[in-house]
Amino acid sequence: MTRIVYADNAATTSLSRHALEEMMPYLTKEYGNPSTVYSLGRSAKKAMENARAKIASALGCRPDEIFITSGGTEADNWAIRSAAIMKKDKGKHIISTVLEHHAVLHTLKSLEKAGYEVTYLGVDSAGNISLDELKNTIRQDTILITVIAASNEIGTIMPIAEIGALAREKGILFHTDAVQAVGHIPVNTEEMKIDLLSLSAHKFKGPKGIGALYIKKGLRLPSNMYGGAQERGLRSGTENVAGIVGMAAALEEAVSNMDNNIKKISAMRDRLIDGLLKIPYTRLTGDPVNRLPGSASFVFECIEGESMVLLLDQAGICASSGSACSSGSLDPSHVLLAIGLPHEVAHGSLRLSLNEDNTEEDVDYILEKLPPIISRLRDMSPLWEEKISGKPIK
Amino acid sequence: MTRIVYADNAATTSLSRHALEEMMPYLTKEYGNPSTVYSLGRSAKKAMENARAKIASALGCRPDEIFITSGGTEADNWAIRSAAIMKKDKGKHIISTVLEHHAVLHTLKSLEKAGYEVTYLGVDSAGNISLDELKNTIRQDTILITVIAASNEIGTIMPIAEIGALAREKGILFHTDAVQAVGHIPVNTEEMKIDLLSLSAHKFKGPKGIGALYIKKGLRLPSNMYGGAQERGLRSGTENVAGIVGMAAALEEAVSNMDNNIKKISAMRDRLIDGLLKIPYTRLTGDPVNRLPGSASFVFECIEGESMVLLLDQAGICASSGSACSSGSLDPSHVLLAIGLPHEVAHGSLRLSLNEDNTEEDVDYILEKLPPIISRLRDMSPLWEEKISGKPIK
Amino acid sequence: MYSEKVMDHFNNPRNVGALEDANGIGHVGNSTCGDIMKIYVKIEDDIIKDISFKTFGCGAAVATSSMATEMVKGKTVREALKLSNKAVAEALDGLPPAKMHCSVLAEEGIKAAIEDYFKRQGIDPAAVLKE
Amino acid sequence: MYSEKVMDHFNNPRNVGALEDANGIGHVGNSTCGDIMKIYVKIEDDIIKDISFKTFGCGAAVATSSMATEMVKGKTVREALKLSNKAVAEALDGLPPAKMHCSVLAEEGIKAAIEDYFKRQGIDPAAVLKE
Ligand SMILES: Cc1ncc(COP(=O)(O)O)c(C=O)c1O
Ligand SMILES: Cc1ncc(COP(=O)(O)O)c(C=O)c1O
Repeated sequence: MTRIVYADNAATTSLSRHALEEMMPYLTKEYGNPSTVYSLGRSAKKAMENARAKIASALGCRPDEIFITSGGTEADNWAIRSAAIMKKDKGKHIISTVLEHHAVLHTLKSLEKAGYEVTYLGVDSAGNISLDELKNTIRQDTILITVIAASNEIGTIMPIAEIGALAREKGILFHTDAVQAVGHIPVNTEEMKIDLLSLSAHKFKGPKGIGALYIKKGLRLPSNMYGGAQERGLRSGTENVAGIVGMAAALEEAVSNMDNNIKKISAMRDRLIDGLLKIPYTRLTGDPVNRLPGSASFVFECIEGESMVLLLDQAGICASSGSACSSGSLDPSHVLLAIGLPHEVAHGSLRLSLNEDNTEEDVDYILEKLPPIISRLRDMSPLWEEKISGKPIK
Repeated sequence: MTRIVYADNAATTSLSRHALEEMMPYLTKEYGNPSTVYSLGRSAKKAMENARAKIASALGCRPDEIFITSGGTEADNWAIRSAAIMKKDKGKHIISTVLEHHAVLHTLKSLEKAGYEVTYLGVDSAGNISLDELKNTIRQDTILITVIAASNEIGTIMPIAEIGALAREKGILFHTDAVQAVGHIPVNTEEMKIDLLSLSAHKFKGPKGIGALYIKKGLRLPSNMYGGAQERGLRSGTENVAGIVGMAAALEEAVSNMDNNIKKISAMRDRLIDGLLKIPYTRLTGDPVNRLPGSASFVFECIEGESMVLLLDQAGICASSGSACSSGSLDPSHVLLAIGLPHEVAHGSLRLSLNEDNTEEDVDYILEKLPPIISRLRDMSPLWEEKISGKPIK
Repeated sequence: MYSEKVMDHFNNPRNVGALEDANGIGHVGNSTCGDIMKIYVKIEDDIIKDISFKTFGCGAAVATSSMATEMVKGKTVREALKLSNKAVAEALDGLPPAKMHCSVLAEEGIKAAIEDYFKRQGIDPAAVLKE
Repeated sequence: MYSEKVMDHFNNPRNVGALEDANGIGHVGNSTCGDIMKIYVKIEDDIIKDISFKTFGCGAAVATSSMATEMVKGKTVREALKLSNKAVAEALDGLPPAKMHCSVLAEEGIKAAIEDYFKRQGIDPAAVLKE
């Protein structure tokens, strides 16, 4: 295998070299526990608070509104469960969307079992929700709106500022799973009137296993883990100092390069999309314009996603699919079905996700390698035979 | 400051060089998401499963009984809350001890608020529980026994195998917070009849922010976090691959050197204890024999712990105290009060915790530097004046 | 995830494509579930002289199609009918649990093709299969 | 956690020890809570000629004792009585919130010592303190 083209940055990213450099002292000499009073502990504490300030500045919030978690999943679970518990006397109705990540979706399902009612807003074929529908869905007993900031599968960006304004006006808590957005597109908790926001470091070239929940000042969330009272008592446990420092360094880097990155990455993305849409019976999933800079997601008819991913891997290209086989369940991704794709088409999904480490050569390489893979799989596919001949298979 | 003697290994340890080396690939080139199907993801997955097998072998259990968490605190919270929920139809009585870490204690307190009843077994002045008392405390509706394997504050080791046998015989779930024990003294889930066990990597020279919960095969715990179904659906979230690999490498190293480490470290500990007990009005806390190899904990009358810790820091020695000032609360540590120390004596606590990185020279250095610090603080202390003169202060 | 054998059969599938002179064709699976196999057989003198497949599906679906066709090629019809999904999976050095259904599909595909052959020959396949 | 000033006063406490010829001694705090201060004053002509302390307590307790004694040394009794805990904390470049009670203790310690002086002089301290 000659070259590796990593095009699965929505799944995870490589760790920024700068972030790793910032982490190294905390993986070696600076091993003090931040809760201790001696200087080795104080310097760890200082590094952590410095990191918290950087994260806050990237989101336009206060450092004491940032609470460290072990990742996006923990932040989503904590935020949603807490909001439900806190507001249960006001009501038990929650509004969300059909695009949510499983970290949100399955948390909501568990709340449904506990007697909460969840309305999942539908989307159009490009993955956009309707603000009017949202307005009409709000009830007296609506306590929480939780909407993904941008879809991890199809890249469509949600109208977070508009939802935030509406929620604030109605006095409803607003949580956004911004795991795919933070570090990639502008996010500002103040301007967007966000009450709770989840982020995960490894999506913006930070380390894995670390993330944060932004909790708007004044909201008194129940403690997520009991113990030594770290994170102002809300999330106990000896802190992953290196992880926190790495997350902050990566986020600061991502935000300071954001304008350039967006330009560069979305140009590559568009060339990829234009090139691949030349393949017949191919559709872009998600909104063609209102999408994450790095997200290029498709369905190729009559073939199955995992097969594509495996053959791409043979060619050194890392990509992913929302097919049933890839998800490990019998159904293809709920998001692909939600944008109206029939099951058999949804099985042929492929997501290529770029970031600032990708190059124009990567795009060339994918455009060279992918079409013959599609052809090869279609040649093997009884569905393709049927489609081309116009004759039904049975 | 000329030299640093780190003697706070019960708070956290430095990262093993070997563990860091094993982690480095996963902080650089091997950044794949273990849930993906291409080779970059598969090699991460393999590393993770290899790590899980190492952890299992260190505990004498099966790899599929190990569930990764973000640390000891998460493991404790998950285990105890889950056991309570799972068994609530059988009863709501839990047995624990007065020596538990806050990660256990505050989780139990939250259950008490939710209608559970907790009996906290008392201890003698050396920190030992009575197995007879435990037997007498077991009721028809007792659903869980949770006992710390060894005290983080006073080092006393609990009779885990005996408790396990009793719990198994009575059909009661048994959880142990083995955060201070794993990697330091022999722990075997099978022989000790443990159902649930918490561990935390940074206590045995692994990285911070990673730990595990051992869940005995057949126990069906509720999911701790909903999401992408990692950790067989029980603990979702993109895995901290580097952290997991580092934890396993550190644990394997600790276990393979355990016999030698125990010999070496406990000899240093005993020399430290003997030397410091020569200081008048000084007591060892915890059991003199039945204690963690690295734990040397004391109370020095008429002085306050934080002052000692700060002056030791000036001398380059890192140590900790369970005084009120150190704990950030008004009371000294609940453990020191539980072994029968009066408040004013408990305030004078100092914990020195050694591990395999310490040397005989470190012990010499502490034995040289600590006595003048005690004298200096006593000279400044009105309580000491009173004690020496025999005259009451007012 | 997949064994080397599975990857080999996925990357270099044996007997892939339509068989021009097939005298039996089996279709199994459905596109909703994400796996479809079409098996072509040419049977002469009770022997599977030639066999091929077309498959829409994941890596395991392609590999089990490839392996199953290899395993029955040149065999008697009776032998071919004895092919079990377990045997296919074993021949591939195992399959992930979630992928065992692909081996079931391969077994069913072979049976369906033979059944079709009998039908075309005017023989009640039920009678043959029952033996 | 602590400012440099706090650490300086903790490491090099000013006016530490008993004052042989003290004519007023104040005791505040209690050992259960973990902080005790004993303040010695020598007052002449309404001026705090000399002052010292002994303290059982944390870093902040020692530092506030040291700073408070420094602040009132050479001052008139009236000025000394005006010393507030906030002034002590500010002079130390601030204290962590959990440690503010130490500055309160220091203020109280100074007052208690002066009060004791008045008592020994046969003057009702309540009258003086009320002014
Ligand atoms: C939109 C979204 N939310 C939540 C998560 C969960 O984040 P993590 O896996 O870091 O816990 C992810 C990624 O996995 C994601 O893409
Ligand atoms: C006995 C004990 N239990 C639990 C914990 C919590 O572990 P962590 O801080 O890694 O979450 C610790 C250490 O902090 C401990 O010593």
